[in-house]
Amino acid sequence: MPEEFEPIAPGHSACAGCGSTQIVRWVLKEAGPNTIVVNATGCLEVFSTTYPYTMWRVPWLHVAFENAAAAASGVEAALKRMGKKAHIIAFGGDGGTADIGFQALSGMVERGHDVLYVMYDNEAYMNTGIQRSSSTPLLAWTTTSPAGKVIPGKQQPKKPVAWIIAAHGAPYVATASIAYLTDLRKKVRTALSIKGPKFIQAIQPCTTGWRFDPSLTVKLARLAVETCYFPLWEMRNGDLRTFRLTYIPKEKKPVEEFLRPQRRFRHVLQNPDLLERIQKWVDENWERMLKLHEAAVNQKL
Amino acid sequence: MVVMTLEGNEAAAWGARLARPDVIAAYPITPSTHIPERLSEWIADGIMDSEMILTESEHSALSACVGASATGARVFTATASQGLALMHEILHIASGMRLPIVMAIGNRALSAPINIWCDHQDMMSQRDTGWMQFFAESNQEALDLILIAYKVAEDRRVLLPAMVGLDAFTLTHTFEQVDVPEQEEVDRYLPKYRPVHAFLDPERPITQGPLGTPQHYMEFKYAQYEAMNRAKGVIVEAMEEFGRAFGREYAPLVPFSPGGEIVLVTMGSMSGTARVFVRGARQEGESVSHVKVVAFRPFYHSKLAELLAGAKVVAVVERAFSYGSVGPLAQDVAYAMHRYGIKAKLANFIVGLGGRDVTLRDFSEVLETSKRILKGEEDPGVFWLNVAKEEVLKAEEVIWNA
Amino acid sequence: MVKKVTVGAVVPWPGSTAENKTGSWRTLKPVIHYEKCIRCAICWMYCPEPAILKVDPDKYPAPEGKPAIAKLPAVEIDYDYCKGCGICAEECPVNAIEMVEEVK
Amino acid sequence: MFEIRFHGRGGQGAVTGANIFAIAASYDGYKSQAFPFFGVERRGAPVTAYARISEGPIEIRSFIYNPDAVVVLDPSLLDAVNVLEGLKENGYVLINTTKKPDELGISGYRLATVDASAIAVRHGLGTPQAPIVNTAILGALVRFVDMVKLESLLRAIREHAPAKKEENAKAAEEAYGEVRIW
Repeated sequence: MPEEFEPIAPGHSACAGCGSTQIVRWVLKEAGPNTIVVNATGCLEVFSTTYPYTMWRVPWLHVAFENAAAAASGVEAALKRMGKKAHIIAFGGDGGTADIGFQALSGMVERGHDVLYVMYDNEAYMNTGIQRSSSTPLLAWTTTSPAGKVIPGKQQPKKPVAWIIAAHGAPYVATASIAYLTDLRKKVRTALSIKGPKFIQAIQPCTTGWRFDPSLTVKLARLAVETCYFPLWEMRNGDLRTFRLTYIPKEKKPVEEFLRPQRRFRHVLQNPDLLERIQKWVDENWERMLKLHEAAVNQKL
Repeated sequence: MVVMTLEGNEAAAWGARLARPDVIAAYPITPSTHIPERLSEWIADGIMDSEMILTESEHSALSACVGASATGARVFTATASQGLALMHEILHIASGMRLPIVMAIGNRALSAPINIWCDHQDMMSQRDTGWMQFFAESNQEALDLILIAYKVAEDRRVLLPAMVGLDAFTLTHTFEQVDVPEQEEVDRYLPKYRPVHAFLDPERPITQGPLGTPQHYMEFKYAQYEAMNRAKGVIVEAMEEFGRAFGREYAPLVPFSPGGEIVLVTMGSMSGTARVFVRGARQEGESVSHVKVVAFRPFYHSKLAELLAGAKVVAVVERAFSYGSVGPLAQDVAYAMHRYGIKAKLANFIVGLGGRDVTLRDFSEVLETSKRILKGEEDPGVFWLNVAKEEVLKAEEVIWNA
Repeated sequence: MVKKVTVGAVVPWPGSTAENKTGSWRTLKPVIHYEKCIRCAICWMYCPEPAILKVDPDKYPAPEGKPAIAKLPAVEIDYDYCKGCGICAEECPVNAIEMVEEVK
Repeated sequence: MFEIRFHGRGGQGAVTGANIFAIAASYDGYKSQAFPFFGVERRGAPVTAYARISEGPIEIRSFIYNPDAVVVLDPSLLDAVNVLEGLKENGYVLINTTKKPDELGISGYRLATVDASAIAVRHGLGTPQAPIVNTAILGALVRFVDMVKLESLLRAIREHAPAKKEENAKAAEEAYGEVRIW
């Protein structure tokens, strides 16, 4: 058997069925061993590096919650100075990326550092016990957006963080799902072939926070795409003419199929009006992207 | 050695330039903005060969410094006041990871109200972040202490970050003569940084910044505590070597006109004014001495006690204070006196906050008050000088009576 | 008690979580029915630990009458680490993995 | 120790003037210090800058309350600011003006005047409305207060003036010749 590069070791303390290691493992397999990882505070950082143990087989740095992009900027500058070349990949959850770490990320992208930033998007602050983030979807239950009698879950839609990064003019921005492994690997490959700041937002079903059976992680990552809740796309240089949906389901499934296994949406599934609100959000978002895709493909932009 | 007339910020920038940092990450803030400006100019003109990261905040500036230092580079940054406060979280992380980052601070007051002028509250607020802290009295010291700080920070017996404070405007924007050493001399004093514990190298993959559980956390903190204690010896060595290399003498504590019954203790730029005062007062027959504190962290308690031997009143004059307590410098002086049996009375004078000028008249008042304390006519305590106390009380009373 | 302490809490032991046998977390245990396994390695791809190994093609019997499959690496579950999440069983396209009650 | 206070308006170069003076002094072997009054004034507002020169090290760091000399870069400041405040008895007063001592109403001090504005404008430094007079006034100053040599001042100007180095040096030289010491 030829030795295959395994960037991470087992024995870490992620929840059984956690999707974050799947993202990390396949991003790093694609990048290869000549890679340095910078990790924001979050589940991934905590379960993978409980001293004196580390899951990582590549050089790895964690500084704080909100500054992975800034720390990665420093790593990049230092490597440049020291005449060394390696891929620099930052991992952050939605909190460390879209919320508290957003300023540092925006700065890193604006300055043009040669870093691939991968956001593992589990749609809430899972490390601290499922609090809402700006990436938490409309009406989802979290401990700080409870499904109350008056207010049924989070009242705001999911923040379109990848779009915002694309609007910076970042050389490459994409979304990904572990259920579409070939697509994910190709996007990582593309990203790493481009110099400058790259951003990939990967949906990461969280068994604990989304409250589903741990065996369903990949299935939910697939349903997120097939219901068009989390479309897969890519774009270069913030140029809408380069926008492409990288997967268009032959048949768009109702969002209910994605929501049903998740107890964070239990109150939604019991209330047709709420379900309709989510479906409407999904439909509008998807329509917009589909139109953009078609216009871009047909060079009508 | 070339004598130049430089403002304090330029002197600090020269210190950084001569240290040849691989990476500089900075965010501008008054009064230290001229430091990254000057460094940017030198880099833009090809005079200096460093990577400059102009971040979107001080928090990110220090974070980038941590990233670069963890990669194995020598790094530099500069900030002040609110910027340093914004870095607070990362200050702990830099020292916890034992990264020898050096930073210049234009010592400036903290908001509110917003104030761009000098005091030491910014660095005092970061006292316990695990950074070595030095205070410059002059622009020359600002340059020299940056080189000394690197020497100590990168010493394998220490491996701790260091900040060098230079007083806002009083130094940062004041021009005076500075001996700028030759690059070759500095290269001999401060060889290239070779990381031994912290690097990011795919050939030797290590993990930096893990989770430390109760099983291990305390050991890491003890290690930092001991490293800071060890730094006391290393600082003296580095200062002595600096003296041999450049002909300028440095010490963590600098006594002046010793043997007086009343000893003034100060830090930073007011130390020169204090010496001028002491010299004059001595001529008028007053029994007064002065000690300048250059190294505040680590603090040289036993050495200070030696310098205070025979004193009857120790007057700590400082540009910082502690709400509901005595000033931070006075706290350490008090511990030194208690620990090493100095029986003198301790008085704490708060002066010069938010850029209020520290004058010879202030020191006269310090002396007069100290003499009353010596004679038992006044209780020692915390004295705020040159402040309109009645006006403050009047304003408060308006609220109480509303 | 002897403690491992490094300067700056650096962990110079890459992959050292392998010392932790997380197999003890398991309540359900995946069992591969090799007679059904088509060696597509999807289970290996999706195992989040990763606790599924690729092993020598000859180590396990391949489904009868499929010589091409028999040349592919076989998969094997590393029960030292498998937490029993069941993703492998869920994703197996031929239902060759069964989750059974863990007996300890 | 000799202490000087400069009065100008934001944009006239009082602060740069004090700095150049300190540099010039250093060429003559003096120790020197120059610093602005650390305000938040913007263009046009009255500004103050200070310089100290001394044969020995300068240790004092407080502002200058009792200067040996005051230098007024803008004659309109005479109505706005008490430029003589704290000036030592028999101290030096140098004013950029065409007025005579009796018109200025200043007595009890050593007085000198120079039309630095006209000199600056002749050398293309600023505009008639907003002349940049700092180097011209320094030329007058080194003649009036005989401590720093003209050559040292010209060298400092040529090395450190932010722009128009030669014009600034010429202006200083001309003012050196034109200053009227009353």
